[in-house]
Amino acid sequence: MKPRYSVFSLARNAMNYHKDWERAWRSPNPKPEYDAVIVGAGGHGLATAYYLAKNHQMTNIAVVEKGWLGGGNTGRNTTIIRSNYLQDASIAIYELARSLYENLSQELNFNVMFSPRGVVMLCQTEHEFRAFKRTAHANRLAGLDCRMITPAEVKEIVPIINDDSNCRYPILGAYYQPRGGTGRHDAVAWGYARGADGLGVDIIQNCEVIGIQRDGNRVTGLETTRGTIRTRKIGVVTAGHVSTIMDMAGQRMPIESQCLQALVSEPIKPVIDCVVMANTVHGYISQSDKGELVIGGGTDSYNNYSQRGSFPALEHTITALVETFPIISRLRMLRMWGGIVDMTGDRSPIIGKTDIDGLYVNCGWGTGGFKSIPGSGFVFADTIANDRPHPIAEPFGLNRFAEGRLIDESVAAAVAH
Amino acid sequence: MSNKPYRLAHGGSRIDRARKVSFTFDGKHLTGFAGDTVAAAVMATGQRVLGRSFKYHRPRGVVGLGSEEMNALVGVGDGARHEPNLRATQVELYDGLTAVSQNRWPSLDFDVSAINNKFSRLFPSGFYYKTFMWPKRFWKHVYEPFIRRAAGLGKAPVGRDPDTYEQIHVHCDVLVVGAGVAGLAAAEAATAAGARVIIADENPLFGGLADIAGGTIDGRPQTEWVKEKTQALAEAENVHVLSRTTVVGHWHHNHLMLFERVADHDPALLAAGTPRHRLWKVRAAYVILASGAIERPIAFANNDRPGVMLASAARAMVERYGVAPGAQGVVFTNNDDAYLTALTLHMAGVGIRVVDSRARAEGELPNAARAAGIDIATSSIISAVHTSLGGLGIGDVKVAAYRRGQGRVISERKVECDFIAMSGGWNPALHLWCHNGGKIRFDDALQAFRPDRHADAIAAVGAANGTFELSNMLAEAHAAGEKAAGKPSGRVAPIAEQPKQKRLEALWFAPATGKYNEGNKHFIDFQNDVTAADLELAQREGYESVEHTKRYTTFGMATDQGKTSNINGLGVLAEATGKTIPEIGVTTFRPPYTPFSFGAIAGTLTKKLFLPIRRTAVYQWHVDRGAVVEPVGQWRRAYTYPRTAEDKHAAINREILCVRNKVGLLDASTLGKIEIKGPDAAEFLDRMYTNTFSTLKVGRCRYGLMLNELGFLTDDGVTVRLADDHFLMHTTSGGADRIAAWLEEWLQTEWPHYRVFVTPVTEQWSQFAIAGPRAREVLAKLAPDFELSNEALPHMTFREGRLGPYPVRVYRISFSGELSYEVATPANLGRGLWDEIVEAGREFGLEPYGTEALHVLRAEKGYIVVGDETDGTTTPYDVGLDGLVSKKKADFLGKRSLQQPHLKSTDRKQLVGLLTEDPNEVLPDGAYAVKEVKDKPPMEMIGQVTSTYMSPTLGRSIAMALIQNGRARMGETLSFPLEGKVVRAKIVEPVFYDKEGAKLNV
Amino acid sequence: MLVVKCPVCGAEGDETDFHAGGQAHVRRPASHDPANISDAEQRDYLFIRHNPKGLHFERWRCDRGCGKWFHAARDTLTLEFKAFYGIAELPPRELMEQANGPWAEYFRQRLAAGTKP
Amino acid sequence: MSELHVESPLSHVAAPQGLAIGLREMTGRGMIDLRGGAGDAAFMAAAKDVLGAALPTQPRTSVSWGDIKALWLSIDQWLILCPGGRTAELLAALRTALAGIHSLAVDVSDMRAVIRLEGEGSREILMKGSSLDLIDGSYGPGAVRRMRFAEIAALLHVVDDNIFDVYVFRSYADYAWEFLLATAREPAKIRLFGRQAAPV
Ligand SMILES: Cc1cc2nc3c(=O)[nH]c(=O)nc-3n(C[C@H](O)[C@H](O)[C@H](O)COP(=O)(O)OP(=O)(O)OC[C@H]3O[C@@H](n4cnc5c(N)ncnc54)[C@H](O)[C@@H]3O)c2cc1C
Ligand SMILES: NC(=O)c1ccc[n+]([C@@H]2O[C@H](COP(=O)([O-])OP(=O)(O)OC[C@H]3O[C@@H](n4cnc5c(N)ncnc54)[C@H](O)[C@@H]3O)[C@@H](O)[C@H]2O)c1
Ligand SMILES: Cc1cc2nc3c(=O)[nH]c(=O)nc-3n(C[C@H](O)[C@H](O)[C@H](O)COP(=O)(O)O)c2cc1C
Ligand SMILES: [Zn+2]
Repeated sequence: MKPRYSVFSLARNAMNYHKDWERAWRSPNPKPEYDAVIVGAGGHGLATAYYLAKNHQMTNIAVVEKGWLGGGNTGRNTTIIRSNYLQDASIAIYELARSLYENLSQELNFNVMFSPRGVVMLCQTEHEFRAFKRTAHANRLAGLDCRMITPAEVKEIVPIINDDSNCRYPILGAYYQPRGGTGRHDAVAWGYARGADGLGVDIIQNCEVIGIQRDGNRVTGLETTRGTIRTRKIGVVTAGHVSTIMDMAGQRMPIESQCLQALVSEPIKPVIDCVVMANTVHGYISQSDKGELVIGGGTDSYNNYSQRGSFPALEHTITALVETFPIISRLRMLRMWGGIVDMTGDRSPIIGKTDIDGLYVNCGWGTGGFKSIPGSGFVFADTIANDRPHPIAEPFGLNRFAEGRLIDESVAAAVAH
Repeated sequence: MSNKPYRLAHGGSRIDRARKVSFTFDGKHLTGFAGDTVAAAVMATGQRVLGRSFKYHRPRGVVGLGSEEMNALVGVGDGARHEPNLRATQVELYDGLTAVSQNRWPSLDFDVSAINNKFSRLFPSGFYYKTFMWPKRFWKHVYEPFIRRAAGLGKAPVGRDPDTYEQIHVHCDVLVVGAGVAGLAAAEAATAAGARVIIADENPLFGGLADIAGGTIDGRPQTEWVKEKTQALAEAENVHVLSRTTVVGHWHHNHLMLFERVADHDPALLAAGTPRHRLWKVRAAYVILASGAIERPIAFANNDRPGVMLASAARAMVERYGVAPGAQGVVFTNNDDAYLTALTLHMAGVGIRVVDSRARAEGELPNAARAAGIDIATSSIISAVHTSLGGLGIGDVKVAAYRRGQGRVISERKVECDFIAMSGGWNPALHLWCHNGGKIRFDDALQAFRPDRHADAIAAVGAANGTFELSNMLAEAHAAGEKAAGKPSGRVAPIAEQPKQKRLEALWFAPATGKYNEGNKHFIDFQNDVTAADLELAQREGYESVEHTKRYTTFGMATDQGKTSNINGLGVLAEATGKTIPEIGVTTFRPPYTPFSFGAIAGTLTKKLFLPIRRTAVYQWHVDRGAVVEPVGQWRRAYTYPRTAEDKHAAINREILCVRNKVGLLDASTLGKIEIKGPDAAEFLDRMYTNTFSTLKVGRCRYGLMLNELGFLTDDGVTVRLADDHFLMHTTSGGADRIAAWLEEWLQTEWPHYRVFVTPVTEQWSQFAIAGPRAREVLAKLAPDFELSNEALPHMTFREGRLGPYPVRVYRISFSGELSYEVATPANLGRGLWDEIVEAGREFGLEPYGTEALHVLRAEKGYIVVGDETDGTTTPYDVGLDGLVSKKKADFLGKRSLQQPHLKSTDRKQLVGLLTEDPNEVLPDGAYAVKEVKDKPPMEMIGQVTSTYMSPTLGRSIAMALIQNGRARMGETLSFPLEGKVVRAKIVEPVFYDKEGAKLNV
Repeated sequence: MLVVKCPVCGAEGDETDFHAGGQAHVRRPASHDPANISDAEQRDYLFIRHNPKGLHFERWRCDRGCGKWFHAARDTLTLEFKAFYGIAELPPRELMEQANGPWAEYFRQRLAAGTKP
Repeated sequence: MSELHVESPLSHVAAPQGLAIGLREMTGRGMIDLRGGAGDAAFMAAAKDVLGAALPTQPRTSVSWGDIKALWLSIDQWLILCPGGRTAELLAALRTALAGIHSLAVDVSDMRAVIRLEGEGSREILMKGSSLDLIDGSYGPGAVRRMRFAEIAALLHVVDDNIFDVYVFRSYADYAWEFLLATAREPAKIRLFGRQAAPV
């Protein structure tokens, strides 16, 4: 177990000029064999490892990561957390995740800065309005705390919004989740890493998986850039890189990897105190605790592993947001970047077993899986430990594509952030 | 603040002493000269502090020369024209300019939050991850609001930006980034070789550092050479020169963004209507990166005090603006170049001495300094800085003996001074090189990264390439210009003379008086207050990857994006870990090079140009008639036409009853129309639609359903057979373009052997529905040249002819359940015909009706709307249209998917009608029925309302819904729990009006 | 932003003048033997996609130009286009030989089946 | 019933003021969308017979003779321009001549608005909305190109050196017009690659 972080430990260490802090996680060499290996130290992989150790007492396990932990999409997303999806299966997993976020800082003893400042999803067309009304009914009956709000309420929550009723896309109202919000993306990865490490999990960075070993239809180990690791359970959680790894095992995937971009403005004093999503015009915005506006939009339309997107995608978003929040016209873009997102055929994730024994997969979170990290790790750990899908994971199995049992959230006119 | 005037009596190549300019800084009225920057003009008054740092709110002065400035950030302009976070070193002075300092309260010189500095020991990097966790709700309600208020830099403007922005796309053979001597030489060569060249520089004047670099080119002072070359480029017909223009990013396939500040420096231009900023989207066949180099600070204790500047900035203050950084200064360096600063200041009459970390300083410049009588201390560093004026200035420093690699101070002495000009060497500005994946390598002689390989057609020259010797630089630039143009220029490379410089020595960290890190701060990232100790702490805590260190400490994440801090940070990390700098690695360079406005990114596409609104030919009539308009895709359609003192509901009811009892007129021009012709047209349509069109007779219409390959409904509409091999397809308004593209895609990619042409003609036609029992009478009055009787033109038929002088196509089709004709006429005639119909209909009680009445009318008839009754997961079976799905055809789009297990499953949601128990209760849109009503959620949902209206025809509410296994539950009563009540409704057939369709066939 | 070149009309332009249409050479089983398609085959056709890091083959449309569909070979890591070729064609032979993973397998089969490019 | 009332897409806009170039709507133009195979000899011959000259087969070009122009749109598509009064006659002749030949000829005269830009600097203004390289020499008189313009699809026809016709679908006419008004303002004029003041 790790020494606890607190204001007292801070004060104590300050006396000593912070020379005695312990490492947040070790830097172990891979052992020859583990009971299970998680591939990919993003939020989902680290959370899986944490819950495997914590809930299922599987501590002889490792997470292998080709780069630095948390450096994938977990380290480059716009951190929106909400659970007001339309389909029952989605509500179940995103709300599990959101409720775990509520206590995550305390659970991990690491401040992940979960900030339920509210998510406002604008209705800018009649169609969108209707779709959100439907979602609102569904969410209310599912027990979520969400509601439709009027344009006047939107203006009160987001004073900088363009409330001109003659503009191109006037605000007709919004769908509001008061306990949605944001979290500190890096801290989620670091908190789970520190938590898992404290429970004995080996987190092995700079260790890329380059092959999957099989004996018939069962996995027996991994080849990595740091040697071979034997194991009979492999959980692949590598987001945009999942196809290339599954190809190594001969498991074909319904995934395409595309670049999703985001950007931040220069920091300014607070102007927006919640998350606003404008799905019709493809833009969403929030303001971080440091003061930058954090902005995201849609993906480029072609496959891309370069982590660099095209300018027009972001331009489209900025144009929309300048119209929706006119004051940003005179603010400036500080930095833009891209992440490789894993898009499935129905834009919903895949969690569960594969055609190969001992090979499990958790991917397809695409543009919206930061919010689900705790819930996904929780149910995926259970799935791996018991070799059968957790009930909340079950609808998200790979078999749904052959059955036509799609979980299509786009029907609610929502983008999946 | 000192009252000393710092404006020198002479010098200042950029200022015009004859033209005084007044401006305000923090409300104080100040005067500068034309040509000044805000930084120069403020410094000339003796004011040192221009800003406060992000975290500790330490007072900060000007450090840099231009865009690399990280401390002196100001907000400029008022109200809706305010712009925060500008670098004072880049803001050009104009009359009436208002600048304010940022991130301080109540004032710049006295900032309450500076208390953070006192407690800084409690705030090492990442401290917030370790605390603020108890009590739990305090994060949202206490800690976070506090942090948010304290953070941020400048303030956002208020109100809508009154200025305009625009963009332009330009292709060129060669884009030269930077107009220093290297850029100019490259551009000259490329231009002479005949290439189409763009050369851009972020500064108002070309020349880069030439004016503060000394030496000659082709026998003339650098500045004269620069003037001549710039002049020639500006006059050439194959060159476009752009000043005040930053190349902000480099993307795939040599696509670059150039951010031009057209009018920021001159309000008169804005007033005349010039765009404020212009974004140039340049596609360059070849890019020459001549972006120069950025001087780096040295990490010594309290190196952030106001009065500590970069040596190049101190030199430029004197040379360009005639402003002395102080009265008595110390140049602290590890290289020869900074001696130029010592010489310049010395010549300007400012007291100066040099502290050089190297054991020997024997290049031409140090020797010249010695000869000029300047005191030089070699093997020395600055080990302490003592402040004066309550921390707002420097009083004295300690100079300590030093040997490379030495970790602590052994002997030191005090030296009085009021400023420090530091130089830790120069870093090539290779940001753009790296934006699109260029590789870099570490150069031991420069102790800096320099460009290495690049997959794109791009070359770096001059200081940007790590070439600092002037003649080499010019030769390299000249050659690159010719190579980029692909032709010889017929000219020779310029030849230069400049004092030779000796090698610098790495100096990443200067030891300090007293124990390291115990009270001293060696700043690496000034703006974000990241110190060397913070970087080391991150390493100790396991944040080993440089990317972890960056994120944990926020080093390199400020508004300067690490321009001056990056390499220094790597140097410190290398020394702390025993690794080399290349082993530590660099963090990722990302666009933009310097921040640029969102206004420029939106360009012209704001307000009514944001996204197009599509109008039909009759649009103005609807507006004049007071219609409430509704967006349908990009179209604007009339929703309803309220009369004075009538609300929307009353208007809609009136319109519906008018159609049911008399006759109504609808502008249906937005419906998609596609002509499809060819020998295989019928077979092709059989593939596209679920039902069969090859059996349709010429002159007749048929309603068709279209699925996507997943088996879900995507469109519907009526198709007419114009001739044996010729069809006209109608699509939904929203589907017009999508379906046309869809048809083309299948034709071209899957069935290229089909001989079919597809031509979308939506916009050629205005199309109006005349619907209601008296529709035929209205049409008859319009003098058709064809027969109108039910026999001659029965339901679902088509006729081409004339109404009076108007050529028309008439389709007898109905979406309202009433006798109805859709009349199409060429769009330029649309408004004319519409007016004629309105006129002719007057005596029959004809009124226009909008889209909402249309929707109610069709719902009364149980007709689906794709997008209302369907949601992208709905099959034709789900909505009860089994009859329209051919069982005979071997294949049509979506057919096979309909057999996937889940699409065949028996408990799918099916379309039903609903009648509420209380006829006045209208179920809300999207309300869900539950299996069993419970006291509180969750409740199991079994389906949802898809359309719901108060039907004036029936005098009660009606609804359609998709309900699990609904068709088998006819007569069952369902519960819809709403907020505060449960509405109960009976399942019925979804056709509420004229079930037999008698009204259609009259 | 990518520069795309339409092999049909020769027009070259920014990616915004074109439309990216996903993976190339997807076989639609229902066009061939609609009566005998397994659920798994239908799934593969609808959802399973080659998603290589590196050389990839895809469909594009000259959306704002001549309106025709065509094929392109592109590296998904560097984003360089390697070839543009007709909608009814196979890529140049050397590219088929360079392909990796599922693409290599696909082209091996296509070539073995004697399908002329 | 009274006379035919004709309204072009931009009949309601006022003559523009303060622009760097000439800008106006062109009306009364007949347009026929003609589909057929460029490789289909019978089709090409029949079209030539009716129109009086061969359809252009070189991508992005046009041919013009008398009061008729044929603009290349695709390998199997042309836009035939003629005086409005001749459209019906020409269309009928085409249909007769093309009977039995796989083809499609449709009157699309009302489908598009035509906006003319005239004067030096017109190219620069077009470049504010389109990413084409309009100054590389391949857009001389007669050149035709479909393109993305601002947020919409457009067809560009270079009529003469500094005369351009931009065709947009009629529902977008107001949008295109407004965009041109905004970008063609005199103070926003750019003289690309011309003589400039030197930043020294
Ligand atoms: C710009 C952007 C904005 C977003 N905004 C939001 C948002 O607002 N809200 C939201 O909920 N979601 C958002 N998302 C989505 C979210 O970031 C992701 O769904 C989520 O982070 C995925 O986490 P992960 O752990 O599955 O993947 P990642 O964090 O990507 O982790 C995968 C890891 O696998 C590693 N890996 C890959 N290949 C190998 C190999 N061969 N061997 C070993 N390791 C390997 C990678 O290096 C990486 O670290 C956004 C994404 C992006 C890109
Ligand atoms: N020997 C040395 O140590 C040393 C050190 C520094 C400077 N110098 C002198 O510096 C000069 C170097 O010449 P140079 O031409 O290579 O560099 P330069 O610094 O003179 O010119 C580069 C120009 O590019 C501009 N620029 C940089 N990035 C830009 C961008 N993204 N967009 C637009 N503009 C951008 C800069 O503001 C600058 O004006 C010579 O005069 C040389 O004598 C020498
Ligand atoms: C929520 C969020 C806020 C960010 N804020 C900043 C910031 O203030 N300054 C900055 O330089 N980068 C910021 N970044 C961007 C990161 O520097 C970085 O670009 C991003 O994590 C992607 O990594 P990469 O650029 O190294 O590939 C932020 C990123 C995220 C996800
Ligand atoms: Zn083309």
